[in-house]
Amino acid sequence: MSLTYEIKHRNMIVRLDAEIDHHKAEEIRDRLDQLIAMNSIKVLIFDFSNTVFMDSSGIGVIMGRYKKMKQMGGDVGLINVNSNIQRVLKLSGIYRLVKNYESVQDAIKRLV
Amino acid sequence: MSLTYEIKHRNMIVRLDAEIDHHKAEEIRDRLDQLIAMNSIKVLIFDFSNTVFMDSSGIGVIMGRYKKMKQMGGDVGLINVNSNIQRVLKLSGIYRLVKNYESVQDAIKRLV
Amino acid sequence: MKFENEMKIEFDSKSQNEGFARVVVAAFVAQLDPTIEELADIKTSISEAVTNAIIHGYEMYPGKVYIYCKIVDDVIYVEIEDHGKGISNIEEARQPLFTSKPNMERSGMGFTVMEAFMDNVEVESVEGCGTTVMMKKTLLSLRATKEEACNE
Amino acid sequence: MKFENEMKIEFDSKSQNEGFARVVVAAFVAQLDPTIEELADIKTSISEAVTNAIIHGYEMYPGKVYIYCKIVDDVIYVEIEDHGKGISNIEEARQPLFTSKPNMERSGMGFTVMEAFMDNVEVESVEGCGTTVMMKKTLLSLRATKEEACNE
Ligand SMILES: Nc1ncnc2c1ncn2[C@@H]1O[C@H](COP(=O)(O)OP(=O)(O)O)[C@@H](O)[C@H]1O
Ligand SMILES: Nc1ncnc2c1ncn2[C@@H]1O[C@H](COP(=O)(O)OP(=O)(O)O)[C@@H](O)[C@H]1O
Repeated sequence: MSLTYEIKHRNMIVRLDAEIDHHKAEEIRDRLDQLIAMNSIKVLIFDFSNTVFMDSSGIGVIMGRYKKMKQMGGDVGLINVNSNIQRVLKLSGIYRLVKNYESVQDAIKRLV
Repeated sequence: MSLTYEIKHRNMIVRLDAEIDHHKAEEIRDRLDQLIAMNSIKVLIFDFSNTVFMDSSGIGVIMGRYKKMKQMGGDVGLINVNSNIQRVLKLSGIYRLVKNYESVQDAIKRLV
Repeated sequence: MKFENEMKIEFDSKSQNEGFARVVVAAFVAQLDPTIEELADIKTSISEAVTNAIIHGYEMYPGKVYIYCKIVDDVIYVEIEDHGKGISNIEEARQPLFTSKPNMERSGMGFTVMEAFMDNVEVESVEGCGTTVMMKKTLLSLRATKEEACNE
Repeated sequence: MKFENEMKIEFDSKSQNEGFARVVVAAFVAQLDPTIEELADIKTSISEAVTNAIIHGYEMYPGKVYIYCKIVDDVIYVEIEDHGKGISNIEEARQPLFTSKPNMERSGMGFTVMEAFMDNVEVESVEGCGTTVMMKKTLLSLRATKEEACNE
């Protein structure tokens, strides 16, 4: 897994793997849930700048984190989503709940 | 085919394809023989700087051109051969006949 | 003359083979020079169908996933087959957001993705015997290039 | 626990599939994290055997080439099979520089390359029925990594 993250004031920015499929999704989910719990994260930003491939397993990961964060009064945002991945996300209707942002700053400003 | 070439005073430098296998070899051979005949080439330099893969089909291409050029009083040299391709060439004993050179200038100086 | 090529591949129902399956189909389709978007559509659809075979078809049991791929001119035809547990209600399964595994965080969007990204998707399934997903896509990029060549 | 994975692939005896075969095996072997040199060895050997199946096994006739690939821990096992014309004298065929197609500019180095780049190469052939080349290679890179991990 090549997931890297950065935490600032309970905001976590996670740079995801190059390919997100079912095989990777399980690892990503477990790692994220651990990081969220350990650091009492309030805002989770998924950074797709390294990600070239994502199938519907990725929707599951984002939705799952969204529900979790909302329950705890937190929120979720996305940055650097390429057009192919946007097409997958659009199909699912997830954009009604979770949005793309211009930058980390932009996301944090609007979500916190 | 991505073969490109440059001709100066009957010396021809041919930059070969990224992958040289039997599929590509036939095209490369035909193209080279056409270029050699059309331009009365004396020295043929194979430039492997773009080439990441070569199997024994490439040995056949080089040997075939070597024989042809020698018959016409010409010669053949190699430049920018990566280590994996060198290992293939070494096995065949072709280095007794055709050599690697440091640069185009070096090859032309020694072969003309 | 018709351009034709076909291949078959068979591999273990292990999740690490999902990425492998995508690479294989992408490499086979590469001979048609698809656009990046067309290639992404095909890879995503393959990924959905192969994942389904592994997690729904075989669940935790080991089995084989079969892919048959055929190119005829600018049309790509792909079949993904498993000999797993099968689908009892195909119509329901194809509904957006329907999933039998919400606890695994499946989104229920697999069939919807295939339908959106391929021109045609058919599903054949027999309970207890397995499932075959058949997909077709015409590469418009190739057709466009050919027409350009003709017009020149 | 043993790490195991296997796959089979079958494709038309067309020369454009030589590159495809290399990509497939390389993608399958990638799960073992081979070095660049190990990967080059395997790709080159696959290329030799697949080319032989196409040009010697089937000559100009259409046929199918079969690759079976198995990984057990750090050992890669590959079989390349054709149902072509077969080899009458295997010992002679394996000699360096021996080729039955010098006019096609074959170098006769195919088997020599496979033997140099893989740990073990076996050839089974029945005239009129076809040929199977079986190759094995242990990835030392992986063994080294494991030993390092143990020593830490
Ligand atoms: N190969 C298969 N074998 C058995 N059941 C399947 C198969 N493919 C799909 N299904 C069923 O169809 C449902 C919907 O599939 P899909 O749209 O891909 O969503 P998801 O995979 O997210 O559940 C699955 O939850 C499963 O019940
Ligand atoms: N799959 C095969 N079917 C039939 N004959 C084969 C096959 N593979 C190899 N041979 C025979 O063995 C010879 C030597 O093969 P090889 O060492 O690969 O050299 P090359 O392919 O350059 O001829 C070939 O020329 C051919 O006569």
